[in-house]
Amino acid sequence: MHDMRFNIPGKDLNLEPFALKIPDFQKKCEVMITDKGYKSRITNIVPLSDHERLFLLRIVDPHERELFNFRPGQFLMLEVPGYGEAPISISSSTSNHEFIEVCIRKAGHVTSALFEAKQGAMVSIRGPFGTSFPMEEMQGHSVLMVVGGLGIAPMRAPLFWIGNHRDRYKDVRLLYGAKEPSQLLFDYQFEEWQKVSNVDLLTIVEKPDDSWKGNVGLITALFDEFTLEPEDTYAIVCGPPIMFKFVCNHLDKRGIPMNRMFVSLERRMHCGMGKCCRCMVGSTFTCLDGPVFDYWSVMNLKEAI
Amino acid sequence: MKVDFDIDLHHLTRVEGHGNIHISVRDGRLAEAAWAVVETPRFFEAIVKGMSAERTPFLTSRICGICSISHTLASIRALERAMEIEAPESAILIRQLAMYGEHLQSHPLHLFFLAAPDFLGTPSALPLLHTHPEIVQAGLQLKGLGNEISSVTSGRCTHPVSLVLGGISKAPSKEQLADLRTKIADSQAALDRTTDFFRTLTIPDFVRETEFISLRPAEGYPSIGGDLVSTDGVVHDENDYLLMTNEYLTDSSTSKFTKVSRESSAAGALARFNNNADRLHSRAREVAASFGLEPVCHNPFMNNVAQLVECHQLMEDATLLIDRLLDMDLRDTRATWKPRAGKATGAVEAPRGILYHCMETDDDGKVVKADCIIPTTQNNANIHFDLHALAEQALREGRTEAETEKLCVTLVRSYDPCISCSVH
Amino acid sequence: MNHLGFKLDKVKVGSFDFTCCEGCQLQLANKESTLPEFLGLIDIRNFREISSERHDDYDIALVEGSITRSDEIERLKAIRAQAKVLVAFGTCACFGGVNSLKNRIPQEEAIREVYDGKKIETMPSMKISDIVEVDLSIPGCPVSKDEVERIMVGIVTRSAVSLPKYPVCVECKQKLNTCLFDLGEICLGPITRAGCDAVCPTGKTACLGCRGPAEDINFPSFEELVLDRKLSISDMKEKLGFYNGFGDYLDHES
Amino acid sequence: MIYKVISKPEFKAFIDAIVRVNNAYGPCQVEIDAKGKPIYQFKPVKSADEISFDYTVTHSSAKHFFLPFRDELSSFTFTDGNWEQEVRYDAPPTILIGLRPCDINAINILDDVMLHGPYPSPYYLARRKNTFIIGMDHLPLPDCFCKSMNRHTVNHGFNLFCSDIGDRYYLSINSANAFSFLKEFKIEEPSYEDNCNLIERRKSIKNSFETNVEVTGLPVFLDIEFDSPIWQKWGDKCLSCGSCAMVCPTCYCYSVEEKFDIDLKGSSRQNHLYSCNLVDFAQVAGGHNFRPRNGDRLKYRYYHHYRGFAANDNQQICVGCNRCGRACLANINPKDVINDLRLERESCTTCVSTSPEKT
Ligand SMILES: Cc1cc2nc3c(=O)[nH]c(=O)nc-3n(C[C@H](O)[C@H](O)[C@H](O)COP(=O)(O)OP(=O)(O)OC[C@H]3O[C@@H](n4cnc5c(N)ncnc54)[C@H](O)[C@@H]3O)c2cc1C
Ligand code: SF4
Ligand code: SF4
Ligand code: SF4
Repeated sequence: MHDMRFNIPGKDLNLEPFALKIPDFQKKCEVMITDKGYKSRITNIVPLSDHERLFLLRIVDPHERELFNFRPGQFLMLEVPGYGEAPISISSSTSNHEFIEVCIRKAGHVTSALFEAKQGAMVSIRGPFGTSFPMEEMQGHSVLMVVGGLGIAPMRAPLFWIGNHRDRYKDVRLLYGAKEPSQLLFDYQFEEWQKVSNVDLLTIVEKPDDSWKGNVGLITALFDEFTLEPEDTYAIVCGPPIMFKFVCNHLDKRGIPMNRMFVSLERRMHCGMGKCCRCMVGSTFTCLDGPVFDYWSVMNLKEAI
Repeated sequence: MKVDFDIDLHHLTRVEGHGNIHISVRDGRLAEAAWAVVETPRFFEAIVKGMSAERTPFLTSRICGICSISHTLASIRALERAMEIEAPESAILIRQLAMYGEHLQSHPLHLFFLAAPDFLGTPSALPLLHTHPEIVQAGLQLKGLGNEISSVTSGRCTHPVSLVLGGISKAPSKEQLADLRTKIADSQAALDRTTDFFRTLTIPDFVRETEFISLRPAEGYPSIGGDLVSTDGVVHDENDYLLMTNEYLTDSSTSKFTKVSRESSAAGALARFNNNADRLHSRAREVAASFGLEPVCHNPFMNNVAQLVECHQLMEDATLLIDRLLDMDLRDTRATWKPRAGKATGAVEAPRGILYHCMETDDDGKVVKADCIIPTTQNNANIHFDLHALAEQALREGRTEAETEKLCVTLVRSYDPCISCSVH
Repeated sequence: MNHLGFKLDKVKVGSFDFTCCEGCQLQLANKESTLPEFLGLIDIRNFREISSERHDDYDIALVEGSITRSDEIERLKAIRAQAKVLVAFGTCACFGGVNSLKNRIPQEEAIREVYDGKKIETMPSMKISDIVEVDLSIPGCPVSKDEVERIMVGIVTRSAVSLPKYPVCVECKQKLNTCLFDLGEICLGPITRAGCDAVCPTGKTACLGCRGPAEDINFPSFEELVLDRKLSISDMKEKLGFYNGFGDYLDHES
Repeated sequence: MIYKVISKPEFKAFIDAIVRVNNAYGPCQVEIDAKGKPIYQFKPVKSADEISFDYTVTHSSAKHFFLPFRDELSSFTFTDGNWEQEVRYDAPPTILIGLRPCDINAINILDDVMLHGPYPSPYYLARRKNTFIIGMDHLPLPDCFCKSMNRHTVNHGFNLFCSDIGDRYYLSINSANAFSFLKEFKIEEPSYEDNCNLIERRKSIKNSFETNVEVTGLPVFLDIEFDSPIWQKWGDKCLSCGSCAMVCPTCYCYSVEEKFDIDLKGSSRQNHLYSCNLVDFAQVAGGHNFRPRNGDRLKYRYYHHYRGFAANDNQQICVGCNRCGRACLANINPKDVINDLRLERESCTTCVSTSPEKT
């Protein structure tokens, strides 16, 4: 810190500098406040499809690793030094303190650099940021999860959570749609979800290939496959904006109250801390007030969909 | 020994623009030696017609990327004289400083990047980064200094932004000027190191008597304006530039040729030195003497040395100028003016020699006629005849084709030709 | 840089000039403070202005200047055939530059004016993209070395290479300049692509639009502004026409 | 707060003494515009003579002393197979002289945004803590509307505030440091007359406002008018040049860029001030732009300023200095836009009120 001295010529003054010490933030707030991230190693890279990969990140410092706690639905800012940051949903179980999983689609510069990175590469993460799915509030009720494409990334955390506390929820149903069968990610986990977590999984694709035996069409077609008790059901919807518009509309008609439907929004983000204003929707920030919003708020947010 | 060979160099490298050398030797005798400029013409004199006087210097600046300040100031000088605009003294001094900046950028660029590899036998200056790091460093420091002077005085080092009709649109701050002064002082060591280094190089022995033309102002070393003089005793007023150029077209070049009293004449650092050695500061004089350079020197290879001598001169001049500027009020550096009809010439000493812009305006201040004569144009004929003489000398001395070729390209580069500029 | 587990190679660069002042190429040798590092990024394979060594195995071609003679078309096509990335380097290459002013007058007249009617081959000036496909444009008269450095680093590291989409005013305001419109002058800053750090308005001269139009500009509003302030339309046109970057807007008049 | 009075020459001596040895900025005349009016900016000063104490308003706000147009957030140094990150947020002590009440209020608003909430910004805090602010009141210009925004007076956020009461300044001293420096000069207890003069001065300032913008109920009103055609009407004028946001004392939206060092041995993450009016503000990977039209973007700036964002308690962040209106080349200013919106609603005609006179 620089010192500031006020020297008044002709007068012999020795005043204390007014520059104050910067208070220790780390003590005041539990969350990280500076630009400094947790250094993490990419310990494993799992190819999921041509454009999507799962990265396993391990925070290098054991203490920091312990400190990193998040809730399902939250995201982090993933920094690839030299290339920049991108907001990425955390795709692993909240109880997994060893690794953080992120599922990434190659979209631009940061994500492309990540795709070139090798196992062992060092990246940095800031976070967790944002709101989460109300896992406690949903207890004692049925949960309907509707996922389109890469929307599965933020959905894995709640899935893991439910798997760990399966007895607290009634019926749990996952509707999962994609363009092509190859874009249904994590198919290796389908069995686990169905058998171990007792999740009723329904999949559908728009463009089937020869080996596809399942449902064909848009995800809304799956709604005829089951009955639902609107008063007793919570819905979580993740996917492209156009999808959740249709889905939520449909669920609204089926009688699920708007404040029991949750969606995860995506916007351009630069800081993750509600400062840069890049992610504002209406008068809220996707990073602070979101990314998880209930549908009532989304309806009331200007330009949300 | 009867030899036959042809040297055909298309698009000579390490010069600005496109020029070709053609030498043909038959039966051990020189059959032909020619210098041809094949640059694509840009027709500046035609496109400037109808342009507002205010904008014209910005356009003519684009004649050359290396000496854009000279072009800008030549146009400004011509137009100010034509329209009787009087720029404030502070502005005139800042322009002068800008000129020094340009020379101090252009000379090191030529000496280190374009010429030095010839003397050291490398294809470019890039290997010197490893073999002569301290010299490259000195070169970069000097060139950087030149660029910085240009940026501070004119807003940017290439294509100046604040040199305008009537003065300077934004004067540098005193802090910037004081900072420049320190930087100049700090660069003296680099220049001395460079000078010592150049003393170790062998300058080819070649002499062809010619007429050297340059400006000669009322006082000081030539830069902006003055009488047009030659080593053959010619003296003309600035406006009579045509008598000093006598442009003519040749078949082989898109650039014109010029002459004064003889078949060719030369402009540039050596010409300025030959005509104005008496105006040099003692330090520059000593440096010249240490290279055995004295007026009138007829060895074109010595142009490199003359550039070095000028660097010494300009660093000193720049410091003196900054001292004057620091004592002046720099708030009002731009005079208001009204358009009017007129015609005048603006002559400046660009790094490569005298540059003329002649401008005629109408009542609305639009340019109706323009003529620009570029230093390299004034050197074309001299290069051409020098090549001839040099090739003959080389044959006499029994040099090989490769040696001859090397001498010829080194000769052309010694002129530091600015070819795209000569075809404007 | 191997914290990500991969190495970056130097890129092989060729620099070529056509009809122009060579000021943009010269910028490659400017900014002396970082020149050694800059040269560390690239492997110069072909650059007549500074090196006698010429190889034709470059990947990136920096092409400076506009096209005004038929032999230049062939040379340019050959460069395109070799280069993986062809960069239009500077305003002349991107838009035609000041050379395009000649297109307003009949070619014979221009030749008569300058060469007394001697036979000289020339044709209306064209920008590079009129002839070959351009992968990347770096506008500027001259180009800004900072931007060139940034883009070269971007190419070498395969990270972001893009130009600002917003206009010069943003940078100008950040320099705390007085707006030239307030001083009674027309400035093309509001419609010209930023990236030059507003050098011209900072030197208190109008932006002449050397970097061409910014993304999605509001030209009608700009014209309105000039009319509103009772500034000269002919002055506006002279400025818009200076570098040929605004040809599309000059043509359909309001 | 301690109140004192000081004679103008003595005040000048005080200012002179502190600016001589410190990194100080004050209003300076930088230009005379085409209409013959002076233009002021906050510039570095080394003596009191350089400061225009009687200035009207600076063209740009003092925001960039706290939120620089470009700022390094952190830097990385690459090592073999690894990297180190360094975050620095130290700020040199700085003195700002002559800030108007609205300018200080704007900084107080930035304090709310940057220092409250879950993620206080250390970069901002460092600068804020190390800046010594000397405020000065002034008579409003014809187009000032800070009174409408209730930002024409200020009672915190400065170290020292001076009210002009004729031949002396009435000082509100708000920091121990300010007080100890002032003690070395001739300051006096305010007399009864001084107090009266201060009240008179405040009254005269309050009564001098010529421009009024009706902002009561505006937040709700803006929500209702979200789809109003008025936005595109003004958007059609907007040049999307960002000038408004650059000069505004409270526009703080930014962009983050990361770039490699030229030797590729490190990189640096920087933020730079952006504007929601710039064309790619809401553009995401793949090219989709959430706000493709000028009108959508312009609307967002007004939303941020007059409706407020949840993140800062939905408070209106405009302080009514009209810098944006003055800087706008397309003649867009808050008063006209808001009145237009209200008129559209209240009379259902699209007539535009006359613009306030620019200064
Ligand atoms: C809350 C949230 C969660 C996300 N989760 C995932 C995920 O789990 N997996 C995944 O693959 N993608 C996810 N995304 C999208 C991902 O952030 C973008 O694809 C990514 O930023 C593209 O960055 P880039 O540098 O590769 O692209 P570029 O186009 O090069 O990015 C340039 C800049 O724009 C910003 N940007 C561009 N697009 C977006 C966008 N859609 N959202 C936010 N910022 C953007 C980036 O931060 C970057 O700074 C998420 C986005 C948000 C907002
Ligand atoms: S001077 Fe030009 S670039 Fe600067 S703000 Fe004004 S119009 Fe924009
Ligand atoms: S201000 Fe305009 S003319 Fe000047 S460099 Fe920038 S874009 Fe080019
Ligand atoms: S929006 Fe305009 S009037 Fe309001 S604070 Fe910003 S610049 Fe001032």
